[in-house]
Amino acid sequence: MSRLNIQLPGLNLKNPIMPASGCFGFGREYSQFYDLSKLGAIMIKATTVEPRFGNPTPRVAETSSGMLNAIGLQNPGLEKVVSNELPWLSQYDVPIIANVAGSLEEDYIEVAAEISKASNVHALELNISCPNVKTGGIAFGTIPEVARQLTRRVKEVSEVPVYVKLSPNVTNIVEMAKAVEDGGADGLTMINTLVGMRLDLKTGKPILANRTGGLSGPAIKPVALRMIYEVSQAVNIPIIGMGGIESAEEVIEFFYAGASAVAVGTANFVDPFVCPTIIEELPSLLDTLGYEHISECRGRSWQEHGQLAYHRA
Amino acid sequence: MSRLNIQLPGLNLKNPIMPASGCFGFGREYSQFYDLSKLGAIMIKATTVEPRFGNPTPRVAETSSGMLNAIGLQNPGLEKVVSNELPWLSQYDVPIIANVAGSLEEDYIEVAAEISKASNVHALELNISCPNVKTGGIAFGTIPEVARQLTRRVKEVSEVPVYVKLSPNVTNIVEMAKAVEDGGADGLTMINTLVGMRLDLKTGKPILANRTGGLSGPAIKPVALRMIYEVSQAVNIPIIGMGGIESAEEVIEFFYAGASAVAVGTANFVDPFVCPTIIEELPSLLDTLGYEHISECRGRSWQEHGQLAYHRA
Amino acid sequence: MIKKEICKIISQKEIAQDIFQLNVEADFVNEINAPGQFVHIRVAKALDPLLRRPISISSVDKRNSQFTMIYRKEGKGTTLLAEKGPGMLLDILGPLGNGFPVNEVKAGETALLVGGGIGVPPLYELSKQLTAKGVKVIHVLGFQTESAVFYEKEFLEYGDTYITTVDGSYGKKGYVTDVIKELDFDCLYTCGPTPMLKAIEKQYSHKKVFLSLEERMGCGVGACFACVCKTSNELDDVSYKKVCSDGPVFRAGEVLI
Amino acid sequence: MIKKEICKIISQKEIAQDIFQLNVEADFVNEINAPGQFVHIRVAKALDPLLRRPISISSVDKRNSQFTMIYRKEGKGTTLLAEKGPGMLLDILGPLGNGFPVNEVKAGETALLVGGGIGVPPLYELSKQLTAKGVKVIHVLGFQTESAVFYEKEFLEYGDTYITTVDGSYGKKGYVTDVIKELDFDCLYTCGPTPMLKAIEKQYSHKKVFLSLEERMGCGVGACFACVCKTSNELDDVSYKKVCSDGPVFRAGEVLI
Ligand SMILES: Cc1cc2nc3c(=O)[nH]c(=O)nc-3n(C[C@H](O)[C@H](O)[C@H](O)COP(=O)(O)OP(=O)(O)OC[C@H]3O[C@@H](n4cnc5c(N)ncnc54)[C@H](O)[C@@H]3O)c2cc1C
Ligand SMILES: Cc1cc2nc3c(=O)[nH]c(=O)nc-3n(C[C@H](O)[C@H](O)[C@H](O)COP(=O)(O)OP(=O)(O)OC[C@H]3O[C@@H](n4cnc5c(N)ncnc54)[C@H](O)[C@@H]3O)c2cc1C
Ligand SMILES: Cc1cc2nc3c(=O)[nH]c(=O)nc-3n(C[C@H](O)[C@H](O)[C@H](O)COP(=O)(O)O)c2cc1C
Ligand SMILES: Cc1cc2nc3c(=O)[nH]c(=O)nc-3n(C[C@H](O)[C@H](O)[C@H](O)COP(=O)(O)O)c2cc1C
Ligand code: FES
Ligand code: FES
Repeated sequence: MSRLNIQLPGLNLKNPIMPASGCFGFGREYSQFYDLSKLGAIMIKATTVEPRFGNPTPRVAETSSGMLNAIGLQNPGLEKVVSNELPWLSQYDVPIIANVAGSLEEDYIEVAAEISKASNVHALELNISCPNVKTGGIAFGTIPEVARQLTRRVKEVSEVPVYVKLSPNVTNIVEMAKAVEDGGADGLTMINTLVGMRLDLKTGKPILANRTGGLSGPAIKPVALRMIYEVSQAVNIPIIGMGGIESAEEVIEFFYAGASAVAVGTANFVDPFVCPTIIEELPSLLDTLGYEHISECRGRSWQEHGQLAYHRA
Repeated sequence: MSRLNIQLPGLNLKNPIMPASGCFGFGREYSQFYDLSKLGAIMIKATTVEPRFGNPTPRVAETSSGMLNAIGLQNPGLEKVVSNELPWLSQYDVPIIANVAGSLEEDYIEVAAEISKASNVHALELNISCPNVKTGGIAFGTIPEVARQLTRRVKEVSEVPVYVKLSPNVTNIVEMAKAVEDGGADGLTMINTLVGMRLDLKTGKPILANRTGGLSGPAIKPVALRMIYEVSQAVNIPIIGMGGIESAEEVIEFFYAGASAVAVGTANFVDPFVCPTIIEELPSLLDTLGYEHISECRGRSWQEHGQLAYHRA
Repeated sequence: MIKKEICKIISQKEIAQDIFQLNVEADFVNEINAPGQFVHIRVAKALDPLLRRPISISSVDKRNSQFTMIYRKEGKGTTLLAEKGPGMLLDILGPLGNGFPVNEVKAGETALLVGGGIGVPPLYELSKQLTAKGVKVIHVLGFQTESAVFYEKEFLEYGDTYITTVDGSYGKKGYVTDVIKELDFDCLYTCGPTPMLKAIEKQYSHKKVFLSLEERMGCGVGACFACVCKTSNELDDVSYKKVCSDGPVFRAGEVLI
Repeated sequence: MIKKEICKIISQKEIAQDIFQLNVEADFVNEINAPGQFVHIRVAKALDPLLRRPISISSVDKRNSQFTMIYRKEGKGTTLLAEKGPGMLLDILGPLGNGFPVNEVKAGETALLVGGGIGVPPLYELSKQLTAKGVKVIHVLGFQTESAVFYEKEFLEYGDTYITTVDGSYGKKGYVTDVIKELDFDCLYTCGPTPMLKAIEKQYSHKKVFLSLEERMGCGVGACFACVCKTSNELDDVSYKKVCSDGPVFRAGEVLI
């Protein structure tokens, strides 16, 4: 449908809907439910240099309209992702955004250099914001100068555009966004999870073995929208928005706030068909609201005509 | 019930349940429903030097398991609170915690000095974290040095213990907590609301006239618990916990995390009887869980015997 | 006295497109003291949707301890409400607010009741009570389109009833304000969308007019300051009224709309 | 093939204290390929509670396209589930996972089925299928107390059935492990609390044992890595199995429990 296509650095999206990293594995499971080529893109699970088992279980806990996770970046490691997962995904006509994680700057650089060579990887998503890894991770996501430098170094080695995933656990999200823009980021993805916790009523101890975890789902949507609203007015690079999206209406809400595309995370667990359903429902919603193309919705909350140059395909 | 009494600086609480500031006005409305003397304490609406009308409407918007508000500290002003509201409240056997707000340091000092003289005001709650006022407010709550100094100045003039209300919209909540402890705070109250936003599907504009607002309710509970968990291990002053509480079970969860008392905000709107209901249900819940006194629950998430000296009456 | 009560649903039916009539049993019907009061409904036991929904009381049957509401299925909350059936329980807070003052018009005088869309329901009980007092009642009810029209027959029982639709598919094409220009009355009561209320207030600044306002609510009982509006008759700019507890009905000119 | 289906509730009843038997109609019953598979249920349309609840399939009626679940009303989700009645619709994802391998035991051999509490239900369909194959089946079912006991009669139809209760209020006082010591078998199938599974695995390391595990789940289909456990037969420490898609049934020794 030509009413949904969006052009972003490195990404020629047939529609602006993609599953969020960590909520869709490497696509195999959801390929049982529908043709992955329907998706605008796929953000695959974080990849690190070495295989990781991640944190002990329990790794998830439910909260009101949300969930906590502390998976701990479990993944088969760079080599296997490149040799098994990406080739498997290449049977689908869908651009891959590779989520890159690590503990040290060198880890990020190694993964970025290597994974960006895969032919179906059209962009990287630099995960400087995972709250569930002990070293590195979170600091990269909260100190502007560190984030700027990491972005710059990764840009130097990446063969595809680099999006940086911002953590919402900061006092000043605009400052972080500007720092990574300054570091050369081609785009932003936001938000990652809020750090949260649940306690077990019987034992008094945290439900998650990792104690704290990342809060995702509808509960965090208002925070995501506010941050995208602030950041989209302050930077000149596009934002892929996420945080609690589970319907076509919410996609529009994220566009209004300033997003140029969106990712759907937790909602996949609630409804495995959520992405294709949203994609199907968007055109008639655009009709109802009186828009020709979804890009017309972008940034409406803060400007009359929320359409930027890089927008329309 | 002697199983629920808690002793905190300035506060001899018959039970650790109190309505949160801004969610209970000055008590008049809820006095239609039950005897306010049942409550452990009452945190009254923020008071500023001058009367304030607050923000334009709409001032509230619903979110999944939460709500946004941008009331803007509407209140009748210091003089009327001292001459009308506090005397009216004095008919009840319940300690009042006066929420003190302002734009400038001098405002806080003026309100604190005056309101702390009222005989039923047993403690102040320094609101350095309201996200809905344009000047001052939020900065006090995000810069440790500013918060420390404000706390110190207010302590100098207050005739009752001073609790400082922390904002969750910071990168490092422990640093903020330590700063105000260092400034002489007698206790902490946390958390205030997370800054969030909702957009109107039809207009594309923010639902709240103030654009952004404070997110409260069950949605934010995991964030509140995590922050209380972190802060309670790092400071030596007690914490009155809040954020999404709506049942006796959750009161226990907040104690486990490290709170010494709790406040209930948004849930009053959902069920006007929520506070007395929780107070009634706590003893049998303590039975089920095998505790003699609620103070035994405190800090269980991080220590075997979560009981500190100031705890038991 | 406001009560929180778990009420039994007696019946629910769709009386026009997406318009539902819901009949419940509640002890607190005895506390209802004026047409135009409302209730605050918790539509789900779980925590989403979280807030209560304000809905007007559209008619009262004190003998059977029942009252009726009419609402439009619109968003999350009313959609869930529309799924409930007879026998199911509903957590309701009420009666809330101050309704239309029936005593502002005397027997033999004429009252004009002007409703727009989902503002129509509270006028029904008002019409009943005014008629019972011997007041002559005229209704002017505006809707979007034919499929949205409801209660024409019911209102006709109590007095002349003019229907307008925006698209002209039923009754007179246009707005209620087009019709009321031609009518004479001693007192006007109205409930509906804000632009309609504004137009009426402006048109009849010299007349006795009562308006029922809508505002997004938190508590519904006056505690949270969500629903305030500025008063217009004061010199300072901090005076206010709360729609939930001072209203929802105000005398025209009392507050800024 | 996993399906997401809106299923109609045929019946629901409380068969022991807080234990509910829920019978639904679903096209996907044809896809169920082994006892011990489970489904993932969305208990509310609204967003709280958010996540689906995993519940085992306890028996299947392919002819009528129905299946049965038995669950304990415990927290938020199962409490809402317990309120549903016949005719209501339920959003179910299933069938999920890999069940008990019925072919690991031959006609004439003896299978021991050991269930603890709410781990008992999936053994019922297993017992039916083993019996149909000519396998001799013995059941050992452990419960907390008399009021929690369910399905004794149903299991008795297929073979000897020993009941234990922790407090001795019914059957033999103690744990299932006390009873199974005395019994002889060719293959053991078990489902229940982790300590029970651990004890059995340890006791019968030389025997053919299949265990059904429980773990907190996100997606239920293998995508989120919430439910992993380490495999025990590998040298590295990054190998894993997912309870939802590789399990929930594993051969004893296959994974670390
Ligand atoms: C005093 C009063 C009386 C009312 N009486 C009636 C009536 O008799 N019949 C009827 O159909 N409607 C009435 N309304 C409007 C009704 O409250 C809203 O249509 C309803 O709350 C929408 O809820 P939702 O879940 O469908 O929408 P959602 O969009 O899911 O609601 C989200 C939030 O916004 C609030 N909200 C949305 N629209 C309105 C609105 N128009 N007014 C106030 N809050 C709103 C909701 O209460 C909720 O908190 C009345 C409103 C007020 C203030
Ligand atoms: C493969 C599998 C099969 C199961 N089969 C059955 C069955 O046949 N009958 C039955 O009564 N129970 C069964 N359970 C356990 C059942 O899933 C939980 O009792 C149920 O999820 C509790 O939900 P709640 O809303 O009552 O509790 P809540 O405390 O509200 O649940 C909060 C969250 O924790 C999860 N959770 C809580 N307890 C468990 C648990 N024991 N296992 C996994 N997740 C849990 C919930 O799914 C939810 O995400 C099974 C679990 C698994 C993994
Ligand atoms: C189970 C789970 C695993 C996740 N793993 C990752 C990850 O590996 N890398 C990453 O950048 N984000 C990860 N996230 C965060 C999501 O990509 C997304 O930013 C977040 O969940 C907010 O979106 P949502 O509310 O739609 O889920 C994970 C989230 C969940 C729930
Ligand atoms: C409508 C509303 C008004 C509030 N006003 C104030 C206020 O005046 N001062 C203040 O310190 N906090 C105020 N708060 C924050 C609450 O006191 C509380 O910190 C927050 O809502 C989290 O608790 P909850 O989730 O139980 O509501 C307000 C919250 C709400 C919802
Ligand atoms: S809705 Fe809370 S004051 Fe009116
Ligand atoms: S529950 Fe998601 S992988 Fe098993």
